[in-house]
Amino acid sequence: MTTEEQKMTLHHDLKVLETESLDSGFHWLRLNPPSWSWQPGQFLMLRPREWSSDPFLPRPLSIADLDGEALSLFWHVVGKGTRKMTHLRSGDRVRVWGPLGRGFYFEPHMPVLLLAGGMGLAPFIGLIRHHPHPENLELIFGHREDLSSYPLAELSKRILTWSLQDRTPKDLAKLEKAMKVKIQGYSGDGRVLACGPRPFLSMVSRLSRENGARTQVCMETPMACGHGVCLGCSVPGAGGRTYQACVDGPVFSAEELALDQE
Amino acid sequence: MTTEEQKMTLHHDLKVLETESLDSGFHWLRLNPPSWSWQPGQFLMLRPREWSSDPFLPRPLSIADLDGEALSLFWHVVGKGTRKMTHLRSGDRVRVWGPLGRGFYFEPHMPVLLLAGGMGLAPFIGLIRHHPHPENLELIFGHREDLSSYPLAELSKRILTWSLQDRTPKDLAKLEKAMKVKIQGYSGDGRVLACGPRPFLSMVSRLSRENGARTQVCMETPMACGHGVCLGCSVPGAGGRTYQACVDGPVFSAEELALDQE
Amino acid sequence: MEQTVALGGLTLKNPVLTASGTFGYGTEASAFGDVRFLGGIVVKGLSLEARPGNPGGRIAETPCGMLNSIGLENIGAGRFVREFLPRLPWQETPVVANIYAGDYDEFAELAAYLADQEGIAGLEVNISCPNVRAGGARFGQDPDMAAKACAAVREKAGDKPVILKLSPNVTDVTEIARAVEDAGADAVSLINTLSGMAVDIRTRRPVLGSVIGGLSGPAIKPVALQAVYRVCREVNIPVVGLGGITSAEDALEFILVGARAVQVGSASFADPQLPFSLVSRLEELCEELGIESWEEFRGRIETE
Amino acid sequence: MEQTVALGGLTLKNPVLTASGTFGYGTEASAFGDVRFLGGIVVKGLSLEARPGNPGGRIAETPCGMLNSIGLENIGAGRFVREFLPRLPWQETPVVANIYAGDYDEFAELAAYLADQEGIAGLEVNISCPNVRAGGARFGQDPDMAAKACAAVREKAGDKPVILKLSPNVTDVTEIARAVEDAGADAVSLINTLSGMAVDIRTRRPVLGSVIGGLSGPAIKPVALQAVYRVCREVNIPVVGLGGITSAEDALEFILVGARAVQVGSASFADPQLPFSLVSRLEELCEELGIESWEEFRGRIETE
Ligand SMILES: Cc1cc2nc3c(=O)[nH]c(=O)nc-3n(C[C@H](O)[C@H](O)[C@H](O)COP(=O)(O)OP(=O)(O)OC[C@H]3O[C@@H](n4cnc5c(N)ncnc54)[C@H](O)[C@@H]3O)c2cc1C
Ligand SMILES: Cc1cc2nc3c(=O)[nH]c(=O)nc-3n(C[C@H](O)[C@H](O)[C@H](O)COP(=O)(O)OP(=O)(O)OC[C@H]3O[C@@H](n4cnc5c(N)ncnc54)[C@H](O)[C@@H]3O)c2cc1C
Ligand SMILES: Cc1cc2nc3c(=O)[nH]c(=O)nc-3n(C[C@H](O)[C@H](O)[C@H](O)COP(=O)(O)O)c2cc1C
Ligand SMILES: Cc1cc2nc3c(=O)[nH]c(=O)nc-3n(C[C@H](O)[C@H](O)[C@H](O)COP(=O)(O)O)c2cc1C
Ligand code: FES
Ligand code: FES
Repeated sequence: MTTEEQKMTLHHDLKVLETESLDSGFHWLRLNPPSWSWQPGQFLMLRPREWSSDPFLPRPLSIADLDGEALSLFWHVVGKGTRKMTHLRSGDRVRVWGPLGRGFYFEPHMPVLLLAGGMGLAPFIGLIRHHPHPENLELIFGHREDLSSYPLAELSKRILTWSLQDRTPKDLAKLEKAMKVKIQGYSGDGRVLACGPRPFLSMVSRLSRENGARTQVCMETPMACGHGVCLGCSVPGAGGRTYQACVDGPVFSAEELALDQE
Repeated sequence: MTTEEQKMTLHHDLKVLETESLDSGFHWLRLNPPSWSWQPGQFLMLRPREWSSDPFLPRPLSIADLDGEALSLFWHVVGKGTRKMTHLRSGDRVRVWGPLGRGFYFEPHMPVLLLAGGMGLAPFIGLIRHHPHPENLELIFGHREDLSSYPLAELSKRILTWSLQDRTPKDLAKLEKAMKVKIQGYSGDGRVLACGPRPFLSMVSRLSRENGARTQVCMETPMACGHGVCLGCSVPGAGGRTYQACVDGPVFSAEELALDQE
Repeated sequence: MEQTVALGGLTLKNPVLTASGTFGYGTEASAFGDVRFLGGIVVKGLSLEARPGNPGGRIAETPCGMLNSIGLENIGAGRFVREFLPRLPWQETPVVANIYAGDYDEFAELAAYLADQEGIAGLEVNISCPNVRAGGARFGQDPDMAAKACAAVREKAGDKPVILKLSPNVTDVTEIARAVEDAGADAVSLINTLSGMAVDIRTRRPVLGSVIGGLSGPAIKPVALQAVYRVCREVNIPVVGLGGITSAEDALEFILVGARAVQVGSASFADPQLPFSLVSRLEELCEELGIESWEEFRGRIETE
Repeated sequence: MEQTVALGGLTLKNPVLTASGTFGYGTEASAFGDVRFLGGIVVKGLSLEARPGNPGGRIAETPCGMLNSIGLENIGAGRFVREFLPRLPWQETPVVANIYAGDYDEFAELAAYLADQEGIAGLEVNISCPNVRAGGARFGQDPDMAAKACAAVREKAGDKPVILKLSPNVTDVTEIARAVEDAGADAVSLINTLSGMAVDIRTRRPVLGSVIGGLSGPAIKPVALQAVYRVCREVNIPVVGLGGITSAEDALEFILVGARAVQVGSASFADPQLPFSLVSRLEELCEELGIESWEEFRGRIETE
């Protein structure tokens, strides 16, 4: 790819096709699709021009789905930026750059266990929708908010899903147990792909090590640049190494990191 | 008025009824009307909550009109804030506080000459629309932008108006001459009310002094607070005095100020 | 939660004060709220004589902030005491006089006059203004000068608390804080504005008549928090935190790093009800976060 | 208009450089633009040995800005020279190495090594980092230490220009600027970040692992402009202005107060094309404003 081509691929002013607000602060944004080739787990940076300088930084978001119809983003309102994003309306233009980072690695024929904690579901949506052999996929989904906020009904039609509420310590113990059993089941030829909050990924990493599973985790650290120039997104790797989540990740194999020791 | 009543009068979250964009950056905003008693020349401060902290300060705007139907604002895009205001859409809510400052003083029976330079037309719109004796009013309007950007056709139906393009030094000389003649005509029992850029007001002040007219000018200085607490809006008065445009004005009698010496 | 805080001999019903220069002489904002609900008010900086302030542009908006160069315009301490103080509910809400002067004697005279007024609860000494006699140096940028100004005021202030207002435009603000603590300050408040400038590339002129002015607003909050945090670890007198506070969350941030009370400054231009709404919002937020007392929360930032 | 500027022996095809720490090692942003069009690039701060940087949170967003505490993580000067420099178009665009060290000897050694590399056009000395041996003081906050660091680098830098990067966290930045000018600096660049802090009232912890970090972005532009303005009036060497530049208008503001060149820093996180688009936008804007040459515009702010 020449520099000129790359540039055209990365940086876009996209038109908002549709927005959708669900309960408890969940939102969908569908944008005019750029012609990217992408992997689930890759992300983009988004920054509407209307933000003036406050919020200052762009926001990293997983590519929830991308096909000929739309580039879809799915997010939960947690602060200033995600709240401002809910003001976008169809016809508006937003600036995005992507696809960024390393996505999940898997082959269509592999049995794959997906482990998602809350918004960690986002990168799996497109994966599930477009997987040529959905029978090879299975999802365990730990969630706090009401299930109806997530597109789970749709996903359950394509693959086997297990949803577990994750609000109390007791819930958590149940989730851990369920994951343990499943991870053991995928420890042979299978792959485990996980995305969710840091403690969730630590737990998954530990269970994977203990059960000899080949696991990849998607690390959502704060990011300023998203393309390797600021060194703000460091994650501690095994053996004292430091990785940059935005270019070395956000998806890492669990052994590369030291999460299970957290 | 008790403090509680004043508070309720001043500070409002108003719903946008309608927005209208004209050519060359002119905009109308019509808001759900608060029950203020107001004088033309008074203003309000406006700051939509969506602004985060950038732009930081509220924006002062003349009350262009206020009746049972709507509170109307009319502005020209000059910078960050006035540009952001164009993103408002009906149904949005904006925070305003007003009516602020001292408006124009006149009695319905007085012959009144209105002198407006560009956006200085704003405070005269409601005045003209609601004056019980429009035959007592006459307007000279100096403008740079196309006449169609201003609601002049409507105003000309009610009162006598003279429009003069004001783009070149030659235009300016013509405008000055026209104003001089008219100001002389109103120097007896009449009143002259002027609003426009500073050099325009200086010219009006000088012509008024030379011709003994009783003139009031509306001073649009940058303001941070709009209600007398920041001392940021000072205007130099006659005899070395300093006034605060937001509470002592924005309308001053021309003799109070030292504009004719600028 | 009980909101009362003690501040160098004063008792404030809550930790929310207004910042000097952003709340006039205390009466102007009455249409937006009732000052009796505030923890205290700090009025516009007063000098012995009235001052006209700076000519030319006095304010400029900047990203998330503003510059001002009011030039310490004020009506003079005497007129304030005669015309405004009687109209303020000083029996219910402490009124702190912010003061500045060109030399130590003037500071002493001003302090003596104001401390003598029943309605004045305390003095806040603005040492960020240029010291004319010492050729433009600023009291607040030199520990010895700061200490002398503090001592001059302290000596004449009787039983009224003296709060030294510190400038962030220094290499080490804790050095100045320690100097004024040693010189008898009952409290310090910080930060005053940062030195800043705005220019107009079309007219090729500075936006402010005074060329350089003071930067305030949310833009400076990180600098203010840092300064308050560091000073709180170095002095034993109470610290009043300010700089860019726009919400109850911001106020708690200052208290978390150690501030005893906070001041709301230029954010009240963006929302004139802010000082008032902050009082109730702060109480709610303490509830939400399960804060049980100021003692349990103040300064309890965990840095390990 | 002809955009070329001379900077301490270098010729830049335009006055737009990238700021250290916001453009990696120069190759990472190639998808957003072609560095050959830039006036120059300043790479991430290099030390003699690789450094791991700070643990914990490294960035925090603040109003119109951000805090960072990268802790000067870098791969070491040697690896930069071997792995990145050969991939940079240094024949067409000057590559300036930003350097820092813990003591004067280390500065000298680093300078000698880098100045020796053909592809390195000049050195920018970051004196805002803590000097470990002197117990946490910072070279950039003391005129003598700043001068010594400058002299140490200047002596070993051969014919390569040495730019001293100044910290705004001082009482008087012009004092430091004069000190390094006297010590042989070919230019100064300013400002580096302001000291700042962010805290989380829910976890009661600082957001940054290092507690205090450096504030950058539009929030600090007024402080930067003021510092550049003042330094330009006090020194005769060229000044590189930076701090919060987000547009060609901002760049011209720095040039109007006297800057020879400018650097684009954290604003390129918000828009990675910014350093590139600025170059053409600046040219257009000069046209629009009728600026005929840099000489006619630079420093021509009218303050009367
Ligand atoms: C690679 C990647 C993919 C992501 N994908 C999604 C997604 O598909 N859907 C979704 O809802 N969220 C996703 N996140 C998290 C999302 O970026 C944050 O929720 C968002 O940045 C919060 O911004 P805010 O302004 O609302 O919060 P604020 O707290 O106001 O943000 C302040 C700063 O912290 C950063 N920040 C705050 N929370 C997070 C977080 N959890 N992760 C990273 N940065 C954070 C912000 O980016 C900003 O710089 C992803 C994060 C990363 C790194
Ligand atoms: C009492 C009063 C009544 C006004 N009525 C109207 C009106 O009805 N219609 C209208 O179009 N304009 C009116 N103006 C001017 C209007 O306030 C400014 O055009 C507007 O504030 C510019 O904001 P900005 O963000 O677009 O410009 P920016 O240049 O980005 O603003 C930067 C800062 O300068 C201030 N500022 C810039 N230009 C002016 C100006 N001309 N007057 C005052 N402050 C300024 C802004 O408020 C802001 O604080 C009035 C001003 C005053 C004081
Ligand atoms: C318009 C204006 C006038 C001010 N006048 C004074 C003053 O007279 N005395 C003083 O000590 N501080 C003065 N200040 C500084 C504020 O009290 C406060 O320290 C500073 O603005 C930072 O707080 P903020 O960011 O909340 O505004 C003034 C600030 C502004 C914006
Ligand atoms: C993430 C980050 C890393 C930085 N690293 C360095 C550095 O290594 N050396 C240095 O001299 N300055 C460094 N800086 C400071 C910038 O070069 C610049 O001086 C500062 O950010 C102000 O400019 P800005 O507001 O345009 O970002 C860094 C800034 C940021 C935001
Ligand atoms: S986010 Fe900037 S290096 Fe990763
Ligand atoms: S605008 Fe604040 S005093 Fe007039």
